Amino acid sequence: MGTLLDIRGLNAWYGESHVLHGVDMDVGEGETVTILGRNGVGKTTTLRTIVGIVRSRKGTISFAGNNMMQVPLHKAAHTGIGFVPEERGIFATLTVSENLLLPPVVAQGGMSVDEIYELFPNLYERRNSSGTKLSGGEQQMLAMARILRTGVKMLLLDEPTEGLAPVIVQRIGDVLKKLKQRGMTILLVEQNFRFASRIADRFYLMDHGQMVSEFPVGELAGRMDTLHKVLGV
Amino acid sequence: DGASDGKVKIGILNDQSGVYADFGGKSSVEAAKMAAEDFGGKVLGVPIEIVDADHQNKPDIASNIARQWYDTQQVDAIMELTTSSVALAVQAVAKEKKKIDIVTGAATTDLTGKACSPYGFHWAYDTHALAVGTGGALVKQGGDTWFFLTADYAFGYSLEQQTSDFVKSSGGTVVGSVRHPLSTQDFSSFLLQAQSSGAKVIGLANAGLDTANAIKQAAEFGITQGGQHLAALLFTLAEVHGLGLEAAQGLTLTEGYYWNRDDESRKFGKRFFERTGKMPNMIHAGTYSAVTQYLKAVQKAGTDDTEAVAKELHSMPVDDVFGRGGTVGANGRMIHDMYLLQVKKPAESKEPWDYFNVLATIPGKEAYIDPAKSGCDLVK
Amino acid sequence: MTMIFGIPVQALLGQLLIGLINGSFYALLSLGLAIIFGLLRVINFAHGALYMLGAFVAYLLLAYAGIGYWPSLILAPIIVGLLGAVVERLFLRRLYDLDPLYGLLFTFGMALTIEGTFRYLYGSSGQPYATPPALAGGANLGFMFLPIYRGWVVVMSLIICVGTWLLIEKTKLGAYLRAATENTILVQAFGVNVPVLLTLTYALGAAIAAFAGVLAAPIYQVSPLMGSNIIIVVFAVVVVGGMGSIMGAIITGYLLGIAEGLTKVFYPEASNIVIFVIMAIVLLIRPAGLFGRDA
Amino acid sequence: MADITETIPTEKSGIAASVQAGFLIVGLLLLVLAPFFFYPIFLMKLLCFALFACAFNLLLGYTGLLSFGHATFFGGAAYFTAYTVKEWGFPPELGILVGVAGATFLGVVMGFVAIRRQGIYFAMVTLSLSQMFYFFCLQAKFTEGEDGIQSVPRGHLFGFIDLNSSTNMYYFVLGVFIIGVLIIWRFINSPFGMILKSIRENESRAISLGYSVARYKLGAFVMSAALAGLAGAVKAIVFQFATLTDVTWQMSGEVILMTLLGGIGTLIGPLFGAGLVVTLENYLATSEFPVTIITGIVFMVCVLLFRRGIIGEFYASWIGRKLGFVYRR
Amino acid sequence: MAVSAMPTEDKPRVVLSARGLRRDFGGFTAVRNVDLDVYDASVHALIGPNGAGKTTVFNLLTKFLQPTDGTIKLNGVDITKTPPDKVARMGLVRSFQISAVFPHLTVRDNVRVALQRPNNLATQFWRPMSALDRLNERAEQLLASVGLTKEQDQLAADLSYGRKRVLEIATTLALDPKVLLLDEPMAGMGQEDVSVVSGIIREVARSRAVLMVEHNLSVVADICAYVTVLQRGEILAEGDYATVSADPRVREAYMGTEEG
Ligand SMILES: Nc1ncnc2c1ncn2[C@@H]1O[C@H](COP(=O)(O)OP(=O)(O)OP(=O)(O)O)[C@@H](O)[C@H]1O
Ligand SMILES: Nc1ncnc2c1ncn2[C@@H]1O[C@H](COP(=O)(O)OP(=O)(O)OP(=O)(O)O)[C@@H](O)[C@H]1O
Ligand SMILES: [Mg+2]
Ligand SMILES: [Mg+2]
Repeated sequence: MGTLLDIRGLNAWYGESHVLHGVDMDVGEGETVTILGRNGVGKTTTLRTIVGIVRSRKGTISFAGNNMMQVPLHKAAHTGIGFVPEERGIFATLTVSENLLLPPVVAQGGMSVDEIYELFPNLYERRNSSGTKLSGGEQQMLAMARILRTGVKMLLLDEPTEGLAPVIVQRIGDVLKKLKQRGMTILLVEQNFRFASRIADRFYLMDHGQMVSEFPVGELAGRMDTLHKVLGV
Repeated sequence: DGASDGKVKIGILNDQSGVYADFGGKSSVEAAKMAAEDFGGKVLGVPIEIVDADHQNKPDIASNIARQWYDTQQVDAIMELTTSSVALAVQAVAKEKKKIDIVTGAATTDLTGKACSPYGFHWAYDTHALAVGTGGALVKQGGDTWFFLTADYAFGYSLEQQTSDFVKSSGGTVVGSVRHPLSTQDFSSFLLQAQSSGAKVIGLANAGLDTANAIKQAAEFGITQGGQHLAALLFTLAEVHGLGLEAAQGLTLTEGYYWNRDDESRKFGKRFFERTGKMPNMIHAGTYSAVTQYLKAVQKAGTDDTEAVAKELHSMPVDDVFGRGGTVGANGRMIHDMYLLQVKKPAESKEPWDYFNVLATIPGKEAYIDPAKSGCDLVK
Repeated sequence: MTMIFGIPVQALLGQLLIGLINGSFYALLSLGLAIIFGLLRVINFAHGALYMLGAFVAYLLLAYAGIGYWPSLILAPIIVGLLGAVVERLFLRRLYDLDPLYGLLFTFGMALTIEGTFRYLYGSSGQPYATPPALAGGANLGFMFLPIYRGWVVVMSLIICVGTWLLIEKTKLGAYLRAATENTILVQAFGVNVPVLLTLTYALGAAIAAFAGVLAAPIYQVSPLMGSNIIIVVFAVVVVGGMGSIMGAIITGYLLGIAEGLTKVFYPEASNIVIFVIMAIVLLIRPAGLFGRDA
Repeated sequence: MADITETIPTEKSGIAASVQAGFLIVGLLLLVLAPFFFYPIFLMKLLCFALFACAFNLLLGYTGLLSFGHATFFGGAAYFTAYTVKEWGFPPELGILVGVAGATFLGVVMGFVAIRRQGIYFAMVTLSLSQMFYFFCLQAKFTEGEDGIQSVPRGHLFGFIDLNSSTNMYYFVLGVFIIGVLIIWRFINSPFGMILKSIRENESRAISLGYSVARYKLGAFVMSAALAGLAGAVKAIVFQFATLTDVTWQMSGEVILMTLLGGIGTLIGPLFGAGLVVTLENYLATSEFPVTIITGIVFMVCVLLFRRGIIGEFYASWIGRKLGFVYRR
Repeated sequence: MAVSAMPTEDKPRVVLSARGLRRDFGGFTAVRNVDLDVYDASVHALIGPNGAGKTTVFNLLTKFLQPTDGTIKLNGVDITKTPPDKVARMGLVRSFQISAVFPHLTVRDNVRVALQRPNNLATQFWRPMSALDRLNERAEQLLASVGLTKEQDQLAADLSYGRKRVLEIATTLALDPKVLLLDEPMAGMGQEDVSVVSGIIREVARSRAVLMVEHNLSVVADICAYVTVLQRGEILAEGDYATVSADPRVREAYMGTEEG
């Protein structure tokens, strides 16, 4: 299993404010990795910096042999990264199916529309209604679904369970497990670590713009103390 | 006692970049320079200097410049003064400062009426002369029923008012009128109303782009082919040139000057053309005339002192390419002949800028208000 | 003859038709404004100047290169569109992160500059531009004499309006445009080259304005002032319609053209302010505009 | 999205405050002495426009509302003043009062309609409404159309100060200007100003705290209109006429340019902006350069490169910061 | 206020009530047939899946949106047609789902702005800023009560997310509201802040009615006396937490089969 994403010494800024202070991390091919951390430690920023939305950044990011520091935002997807933002970003003026078909296909091997509807039957039912008429959970599924069609190698998911009803959280967990079986690489940002523990292979713990520790899922139980301290749960 | 400060300085203050720039503009400055050169560049042994400024159609800028010119730049007279708000404002300043101003660019009769000044003169034309020319003379040519397309502001009203007075007094009738807003793009609604009125003459009591658009669209709606006749109340050679003969043919208008009228005017026209690339209209020629007459007055008075020069200007007859046989009334009005002109068909035009047939000459006495009745309090 | 409010029905029909022709220009211009605003969040004050530019390009092509109306109908929008693209790339692009008011102010300056330049070079009394011979003359419709060219204007504007609407509502490119309107960054993160899209949008808006300009050239004097006279009215049209929808902009354009046309019959003195009055009334009753969504 | 008002200095340290006080004193001194060095009518014009721009800035800089129709108040007041002074023989101070009252009334009417929309819509609505007013002035009888109301007597202030003397006139205008600026300063540094600021920061939160946002905006709008009217009224007395020029949309554009050049949201910026524009206009009048082109280019350059304006750039510059002027962002 | 006894088992007073509330967006009905009673001196939770219409109900109650149908009464007064700022002045004050502070004002000024109106210091454009100094004492009290004393001179923008929400509550309390509507006050908050804020809410509700939207069920269980569950714009279940959470329909639609 080779390394797909490799990040060294990543720093990032919003204007004057320095948010990431030297992030080091890597994600292997087909692996599911979760970043845990409290509010405002820089989890979202890490994902946004990888994709290239945050552009005042220093350090190295290499993804599937590309130096992502050089890649403009609109080319990032073409290297095989799919980003699902925290706020989901469903387009209100587009219908569900237009939303689904919006992102350009960047590589072979993405799911077909039929496969997607099979995976998310609710979306099929609502394909002609406008994007924002979906419930929060459906929106989250749509946000993921539309990336699956494009054939990306890796998903960056930002808090896919935030604000969702427990029943929907379960469903999303199931979908992610299925994707994992198909060999998708997933980088997940979560606060809900009970949810994360069901699907992740490995964890990073983030604090103050840095990764403070890293451990495989097996060590989770033994680390509950540290986690409690850092996460405050 | 000669020129007060070692030179005679004339300021040309007009619109050089705005809506009236074609009317006079930089070419008026050129006309003034021609006049100075024709005078030999010197008067009373001191050099003649022409300065100019673009008032941007803003009376406050004009008034500011006029004051500075009179007070600190030794300007002896200000001329041209396109657009009435500017002309009135500057004439007020000139009156206060006891300095000469000669208006060629503005149309309002107030300049020699209730706003007259002992040192203020109105040279090329005014609304009254235009109304008499187009209104009165055209009726005599058979255009005896009228419909007006009037710009909806004071200028339009007074043109319409004065013109219909002359139409009626010459035995014609006014069958209707419609008021259109200033800067209207589309005249077709109004033209349809004019068309259905059946009037023989459609009088355009508006100016500039409005008149041009109305004429152009009248051609489009086949109004002239339908036998109706267009008469523009304020329109000059420069604008006919902009419109093109195709659209403008058959239009009647009144000007105080036409370059292709006789040999003398042709000579001046050609010289002017060589310097500016266009033939002069009445504002350009009028400015030439005003500068020339002013210099003659200075010469005759032997000084550039305002009172003395104004006295000469009032009493000297005018005799140059523009104001042949002209006189100046006590109210400052220069009274000279006007011409009723008709735009030629494209086929009739023999050379560039050969645009008009002269239909009639309106004697100055008829064209202009009798100074005694002008309402100017300088006339007893 | 049947009368309505003292006006013969025949005359009324004629005036309605004329209103529709004016509305065609309003619709074309407000459509362009709405597209540019939708994606760039820029109120394009220079829209009137671009319209004027379209007419002038047609005039210049004829005067200096002998290129007539028909090629100009294609060439002028392309030239002005390219110019728009350059302006977007060099200048407007720098203003996207700022308050939209800066875009308004920048394009205001642009309008002054373009208009001033043409006034400087060509004066303000306008240039002649003849109706193409194929469209000269007119048809007697019984109730009025309709110049064929005016009929052509209505047809062309309808085609462009509907075509643009279809482009935006029914194509993939349109979907990108609409999505980018909502969330530019995300669309870009999906791999769409949004900067190019923005350039194209401005160019498209400019091209439509120029097209309207060429259409206008044989009717109105080709004058540097023709743009600034119309742009304020078009702004009012846009406020009445609300910039929510492309269709809204189009329909409002035609409707207000007709409203203005009718005012010219019943109360001509008010015809220049009728649109502003309608605007004020609409604002009082429906602040978001007829077709607008609340922000 | 960065707010148009982002460049407002929020705090000043001790040095900055005293530097500002220093500037103020020097500036005042200069203004008092100016007529001995410059042409008075030019200075008066400058002060009128500076007050106009300050009034405009009160709205744009402190509530974030860009009005594209402020010429209505400036030019409208000029008409009212000119008319009452000329036709009804009002003394200048009373005429000016009438002008201000008229502008206030126009402000209430236009504001009532316009504040229903925000941002660029607001700009477009004010533009349209002022265009309506322009047509009104064009067609109304009392404005005398394109001639304008001319030869307005300056008269005697309070019955004994002869305003025909340009020295008297100048100090009167200066006095009005200073009072106007003081009113603006008080207004923005008052409890009312605080609410305006919070509305600009977060409008729906202000509503949820029970503030009728529309009324506060209207208040600011009317205040700005009244002061713009004051400037216009005084200008009518200075130049002794009122014409259409002052109610055109180009005039509304000009005041925006002055404010932008001087520095949006700075108290004294507009004075510099007005000075620059008025000087430029005068200079261009006698030069070969066409005015509109230059104005347009200045606009574009300003928006692209000096958004903060002269004073704003100074505050934000190295020296400004050293002196303790602080910026958001 | 001299109300001594806590509401006893028999009916406490209804301060805010809605009947037959409905709201359409175009063809889509976001809220329908909602009857709601909010009682004095208690915390009432509004829960439900995403998109159930909770925020919309809030917007309707506070008049940020106009109901398509239905009536709303505040203390017996019909406010169905009242504009939002007036509703706020009548004592019904809300917070927003996305934090709502005045970012470039200091923490103290944030609270002072809220205090200005009740103290008649909002419209005086002729008085100096120092007129507001007499609000400082009350502002500091309020900030102390939520633990923001240390931060009072910072710009609100510089506060952490949780602190911003706390500030928002302090600002809201400055109006001394009778009914408080809180939209997801704990969303995205760390655990410490969650406990602080629940403490504050509990305290506040001693003398006021609180209606809150919250996904954090342990908080709901902890401090809310009544719970209303919305689903697809309609009321699915009502009652105290135990009753509601035992309802199989609620478990299916909202909580899932997993434990808490
Ligand atoms: N657009 C922005 N401009 C300025 N600062 C920002 C911006 N977005 C985030 N920040 C700040 O950067 C820091 C990191 O934010 P980030 O969104 O990465 O946190 P997070 O770990 O994802 O938190 P959460 O769990 O709340 O999503 C925070 O302090 C936040 O306030
Ligand atoms: N302005 C609007 N226009 C159209 N639909 C809307 C509007 N506001 C809300 N909706 C729709 O109404 C429904 C209810 O939305 P609401 O925000 O009230 O849900 P919620 O229960 O607060 O959800 P969440 O827990 O995600 O905040 C959603 O389907 C939403 O899409
Ligand atoms: Mg995050
Ligand atoms: Mg909600």
